[in-house]
Amino acid sequence: MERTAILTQLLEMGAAVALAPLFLGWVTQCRAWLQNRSAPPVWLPYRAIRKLFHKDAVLAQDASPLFRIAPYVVFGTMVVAAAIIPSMSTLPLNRAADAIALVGLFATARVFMSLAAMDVGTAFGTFGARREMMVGFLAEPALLMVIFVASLISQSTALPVISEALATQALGLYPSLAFTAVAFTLVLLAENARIPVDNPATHLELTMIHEAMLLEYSARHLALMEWAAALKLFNYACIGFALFLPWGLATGAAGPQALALAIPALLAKLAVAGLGIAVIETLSAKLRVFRVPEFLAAAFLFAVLGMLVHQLLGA
Amino acid sequence: MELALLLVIPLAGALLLALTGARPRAPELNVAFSAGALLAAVALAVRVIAEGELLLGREQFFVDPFNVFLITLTAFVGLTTSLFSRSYMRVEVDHGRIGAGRLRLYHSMYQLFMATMLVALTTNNMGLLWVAMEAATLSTVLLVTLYRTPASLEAGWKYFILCGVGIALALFGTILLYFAAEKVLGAEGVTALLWTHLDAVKARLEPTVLELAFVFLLVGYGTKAGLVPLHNWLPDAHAEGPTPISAVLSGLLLNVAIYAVVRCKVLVEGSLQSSIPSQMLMGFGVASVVLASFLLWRQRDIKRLFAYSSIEHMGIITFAFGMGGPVANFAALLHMTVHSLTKSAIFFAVGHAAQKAGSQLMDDIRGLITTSPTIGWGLLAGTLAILGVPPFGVFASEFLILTTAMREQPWATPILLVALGVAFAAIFGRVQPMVFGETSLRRLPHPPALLPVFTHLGVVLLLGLYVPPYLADWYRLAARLVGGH
Amino acid sequence: MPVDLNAPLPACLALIGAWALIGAAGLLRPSSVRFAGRTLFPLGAIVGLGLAAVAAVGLARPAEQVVLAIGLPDLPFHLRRDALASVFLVMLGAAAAGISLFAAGYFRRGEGTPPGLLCFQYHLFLASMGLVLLADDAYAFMVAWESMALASYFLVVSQHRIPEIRRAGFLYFVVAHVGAISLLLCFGVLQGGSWLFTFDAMRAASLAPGAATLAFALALIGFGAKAGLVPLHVWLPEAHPAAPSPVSALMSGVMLKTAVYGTLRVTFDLLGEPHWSWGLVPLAVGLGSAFYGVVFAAVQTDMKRLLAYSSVENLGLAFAGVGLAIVFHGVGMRALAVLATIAAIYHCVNHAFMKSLLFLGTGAVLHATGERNLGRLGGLLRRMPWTAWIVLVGVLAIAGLPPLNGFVSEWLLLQAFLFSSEVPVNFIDMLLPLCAAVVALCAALAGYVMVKFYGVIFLGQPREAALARAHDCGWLERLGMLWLAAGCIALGLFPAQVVAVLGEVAGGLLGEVPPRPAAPWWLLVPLPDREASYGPLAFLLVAAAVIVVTAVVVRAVYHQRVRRSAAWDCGFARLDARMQDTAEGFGQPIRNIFQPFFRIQRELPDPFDAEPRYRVTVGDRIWGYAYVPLGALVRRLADLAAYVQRGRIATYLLYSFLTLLTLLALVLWNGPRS
Amino acid sequence: MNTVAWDLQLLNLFAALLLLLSFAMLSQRRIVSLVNLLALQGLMLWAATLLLAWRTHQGHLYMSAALTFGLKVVLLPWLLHRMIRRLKVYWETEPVINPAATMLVGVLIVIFSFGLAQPIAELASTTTRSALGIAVSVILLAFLMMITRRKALSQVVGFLSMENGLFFGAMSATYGMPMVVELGVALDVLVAMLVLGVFFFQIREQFDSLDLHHLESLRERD
Repeated sequence: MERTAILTQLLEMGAAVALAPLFLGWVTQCRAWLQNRSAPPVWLPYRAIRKLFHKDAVLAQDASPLFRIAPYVVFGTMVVAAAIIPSMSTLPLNRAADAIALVGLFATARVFMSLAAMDVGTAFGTFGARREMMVGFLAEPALLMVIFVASLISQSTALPVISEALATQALGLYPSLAFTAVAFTLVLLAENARIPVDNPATHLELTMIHEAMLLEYSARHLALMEWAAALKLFNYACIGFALFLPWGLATGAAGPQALALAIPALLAKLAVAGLGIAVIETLSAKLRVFRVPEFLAAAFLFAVLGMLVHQLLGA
Repeated sequence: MELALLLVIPLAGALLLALTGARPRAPELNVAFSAGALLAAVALAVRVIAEGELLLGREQFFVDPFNVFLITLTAFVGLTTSLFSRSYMRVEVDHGRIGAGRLRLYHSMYQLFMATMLVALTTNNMGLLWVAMEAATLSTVLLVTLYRTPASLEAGWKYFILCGVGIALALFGTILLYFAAEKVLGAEGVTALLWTHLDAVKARLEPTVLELAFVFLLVGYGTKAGLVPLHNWLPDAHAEGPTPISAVLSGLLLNVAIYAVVRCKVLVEGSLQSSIPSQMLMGFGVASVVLASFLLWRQRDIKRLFAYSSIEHMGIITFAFGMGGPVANFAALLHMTVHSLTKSAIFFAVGHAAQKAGSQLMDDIRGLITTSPTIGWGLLAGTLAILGVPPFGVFASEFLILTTAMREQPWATPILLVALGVAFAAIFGRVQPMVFGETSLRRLPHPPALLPVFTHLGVVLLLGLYVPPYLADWYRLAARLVGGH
Repeated sequence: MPVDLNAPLPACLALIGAWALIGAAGLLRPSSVRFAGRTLFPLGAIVGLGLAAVAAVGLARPAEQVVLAIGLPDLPFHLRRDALASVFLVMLGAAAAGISLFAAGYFRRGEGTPPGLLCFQYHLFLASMGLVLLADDAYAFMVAWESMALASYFLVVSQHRIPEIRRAGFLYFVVAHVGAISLLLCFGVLQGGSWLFTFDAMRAASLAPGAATLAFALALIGFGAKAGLVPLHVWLPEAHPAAPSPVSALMSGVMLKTAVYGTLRVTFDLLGEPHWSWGLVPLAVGLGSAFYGVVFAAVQTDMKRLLAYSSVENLGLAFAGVGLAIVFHGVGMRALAVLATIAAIYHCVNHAFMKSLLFLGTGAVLHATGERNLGRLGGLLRRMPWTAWIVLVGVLAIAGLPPLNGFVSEWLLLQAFLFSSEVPVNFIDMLLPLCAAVVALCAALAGYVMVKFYGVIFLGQPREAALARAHDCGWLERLGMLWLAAGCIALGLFPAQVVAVLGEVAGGLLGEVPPRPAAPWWLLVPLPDREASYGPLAFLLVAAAVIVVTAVVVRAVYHQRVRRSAAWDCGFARLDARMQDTAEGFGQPIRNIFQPFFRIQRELPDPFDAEPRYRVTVGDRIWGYAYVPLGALVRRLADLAAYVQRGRIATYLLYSFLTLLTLLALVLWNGPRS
Repeated sequence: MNTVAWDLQLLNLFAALLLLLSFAMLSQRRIVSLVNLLALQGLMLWAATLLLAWRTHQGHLYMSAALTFGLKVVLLPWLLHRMIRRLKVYWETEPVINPAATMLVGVLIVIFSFGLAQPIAELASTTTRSALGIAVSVILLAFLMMITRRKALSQVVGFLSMENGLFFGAMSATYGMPMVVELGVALDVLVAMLVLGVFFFQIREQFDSLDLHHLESLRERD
């Protein structure tokens, strides 16, 4: 592979890792504004991560090596996911994994996080792991149906090919894509522990899912876990852009000036998405845990409707 | 000369054992006589294979590949049963269930019973065949009531009355046969009842008379073979008598009865164009298999369970002979052999197991494998063999019968398979807790004789995997003799 | 003896014979653990490896036949090795090698049948499975098929002192026998009228559509009973936990796959042109079994029952793949049919390695702790590190996580489902993509089940004090598990090569060898004209690189200071092991969401209980709806039939009297013959 | 037209009497008179055989007549009477279950037997072919008697009456069976009687009554 491809690959991975906490900060800031609170600075997550890296790591007595490896594995998988998702341009590594492999990757991260949570053997860890897996196994089929609908339209499951096909499609109202977009947003909210499914800010034992798993972590492991969570949100956003806002992606052959154009496009899309997420979070309240299956069943239903509409109306 | 030897040895044995039956060496004598009979039978078989059919004793005795294989089988099982009865009776005498007088009666009747069966198999004269069958019934009645318990008395009475009536009807069938034969063969008396003559001239016999004769003969000898509507005596008789007798009854006497039915079918089929005899046989066969397999579910006595299993297998054999044709006949003969070998092996193991537990109720027999592995494994292997589980020979013959049935009588195959499945669940469900699990059985005073069990199962396993060529030709020859379309 | 490589069938037969001989050798000294354990089982493992190697060589060779002397006089045993049989032989050999190695260290004195007898039954089981894959006529197939069932039955009831194990053995053998009966009927229909029961005759016979459908239905029932498809699955969760772990590994790993082999053989080889509508039945039943199996696996509290239900799920997915292949084949989309068949066979091979590894893991745990109930395990990662880490590979594989092999077969299956929308039959082209959602749901739930399995057993605090004395397994057992884990990793990282080989096999079976896609060796592209690809090796390298870089950067830039302290207990001082999530707890969301599936009995403590206990038992509804009424029906019929035998001699005489009269009337009514 | 020879008329008379005796035995309650009727039946059989032997000048028929007389008229009834005395059942009576129905069934059986024997009779060359129908009905009536009886002894009498029917059938169809078979059958019947004797004493000893409802314990279902 020629050097420029590797360069763009590394650039994009670096950009993703760097931009993720910013995106998270931006979402928290929008939320604060909407709830007319004084907003924390946008770069607050960066400072939090830097602070955590300096602290001494505190581990439980009988925490096993799995507990200490898990943060690195989760962070690693999220970075690889970022390397695969064409946030700015089609990347050489895209051929290595298509959308289904991506879902598998997220599943790996989720499994490792759950196992680590169960390792210490406290009530909260196992509690969180159980709920995370429940949300996981309900969200995955919906996500796969979303990808299916997209691949039905573009005859392939590789993300760059899908986004390119959708980008070059004649502009127009596509109900199937609309339904799938709704489904995807619901899945995004569930997977990233946003408000309707789980409140990212809370540490209330009974309701937290994602936070429960990080309870035992401290210092650099917690930093990595937080960073990975931010990166996950960023990845999901990028998948959303690739499927539903495919314009502004530098296709492989376009060269450096297309890349220059792609960065502001990505930032703009991120801003819009962040605002969107904040609006949804302020408007909805957190569901009881056993309402989550209906929430995700709704997501699955939307995806299936999208597919049926595509099959029947061909749109 | 071998035939004379074959018939004289058991008779002489019966007489000698009548006098010395109670002495300590009597069981060995019994074994010796049975061994002698087996040697004579093997010699006769070799001669028949070499020279083909034999007409001996002024045409009164006729030996062809069909009945010589049954004779060898009878003599072989007779020998192994006498071996088994040697140790079984020693334990029974120790337990005080049998006195010296009855032991003498047992040994002499045993040899007499072997003699009557061998005569029935070798005779050419249908009348003599009837007399031999009646004599066989008489000798076994005394054996069934050996223990003098109320149950054995009742079993003996029912056995005697039902089989007596059955055999009487068979006599009337023979009379009608004689009547039809006399019209064609002239009335100078003796040759009219000889099977060889009847076989030669069967095309010209009067169809209506033959049909009626076949009905009487079928109901008569069918009662002896335990076919369903006429089977009621069989479970009681096979369960109440001493186990060696149950083994010989289930293993051999049923075969002789089926042999007689087949002899008559050959004659009747020759003269009739209609297939009524085969349909009757098939009807009896399917009815026996279905009813016996459902009756298996309620059994609590181990020997009654395997008696019903005998009814079921007799049903399969009758159904196969009913279908006729070379493959079905071959399979029926194979099934006869493996069934008598397996069933007698099972009764050997059951005998020892019942003695160990002191009762024939299956709930009292538990954990055989833990106390005496040989009996336990013997019973389990025998049960698996009788249920038609593949490596054993019973599956080979059932495979042939069922596949032939699929071609000629497709209606019968699902019924048979469902019945076989029900029987499988019933028998295996009862034998498994007996063989496995915790145990409370006490040891036997004398070591059990397990050589017969494993020789039988070894032969059945061999027949399942590899039917030696000369045996295969022997069966094919017999199958062609039994004929049918 | 010189093994000439272009005709490996005699070599395969020799190796299968070697297995039987090893088994027989076991009988010489039945009670000595050293003889059976140290010499015979390792020997069996080597023979297994040999068989895998020879069969692998045979993959590329053309099919060959041999007729043995044994069998029925006019139907001797015909044996045939073709590509399909070779693939399954490779699977059998490789899995058996690992499992036998594990078994060498696993069997100890005093547990059920003496080791020598166990070795005999074990190797007879292996030999009969080998024969099933090679059989080429109905009689040989049936003999091998039921000998396989018989040998495995003896292995299942090896600890026959426990009543549940006897009941499980009985149930297993009866269902196996019912399956065999329907197979016998299927062969009867299949021979079509040529009345030769060799498979060649069946291939030549052209059946009427009705007969072919009947044959397919009977074959599906027969093989479904062995594979544990839903209505006939009740024996599987009873029999597998009852068997000793290496045996349940062999049964789950390899024996269930003979059913998939049989279905493929009957549908594509013997029947030749299956109608597309046939495919819908295995597809629907397969997906139903997959969903049913995984949902029940999630609520189990016994680790081996959990794995047994997981086998039901995986076999369901395999049959769904086969069903899809039949649908594609029927409508003429041959390339996609090959893809679906590849997915099904690949899933069987994967499952053989993954599930065997997990069952061996439970075996090691069972020997270390003597406990099977998940409620009394926990925290074994610290005491049994070797077992825990190797089993982790199996857990990740079966949960379908990318770099490992479980993901590859699911990926292929989903790709196949993706194209199912192009099936030119209306309604079906919409329903099939929905099936993809069910496959995805099952895969996700499998992840849930495996997290529960691994988390409750190996992670967290030990729930019983006795677990502190648990010791890791011997080196032989580790070697066996390592071999299987290596198999999982290899199958996961080099899918392109495996799919190429399976392509030839499936192509040979379906009559169309797929063109090799032009892709680098490390990339798996299912169909040349489609833009989907998956390169696990690159994937793994990049991930490893990133993880190493992060670790190095974090350690280099920041300090490595670590301090140990008590786990966070929210201020509530007495945090003990019982506060962890129990197996029932972990299954609670599934019980709650999929309520109608289960027959739940709750035992709630009442306030006056001295020692209150909360117990919930989850039953199988199908047992109540199908099997209990069936048993009752047979018992009622038996009671009805018993009226015939009421003891009065007069009634018996009446029976024979009436039989005589009816027969005479029958003869008279037919009128005199001319 | 039927100036049938006088001996044929006599033969038909004996056959008719044989049928009448069967009906009588069907409804007889006292066991002792039952045995006497059996002896009478044997006598009729002997007379018919003797007449037939004289008419057809067949040597072996004389032998068969002598055998029948010795066995069926003298020995068997004597044995039965001795047993009745030893078992002290001399005065025992046995209620016949609704005699009217049994009679009706008996008549139907006779009609059925004649219908059955019709085609055979036309083919028979023997003079007494018409008696074949009677032989079949005697057999079936004896069968019916065994079914309706509740006592062991009367069941045996039914069995012997069936034997008489068989012999009469042989006589009328084919002038008797070959001598070796007749001897065999006679020997079997004699041995059967001895065995039954042993049975009676054992049953009496076990159940101190010959009633058959004691012998109903071996059953699947009550």
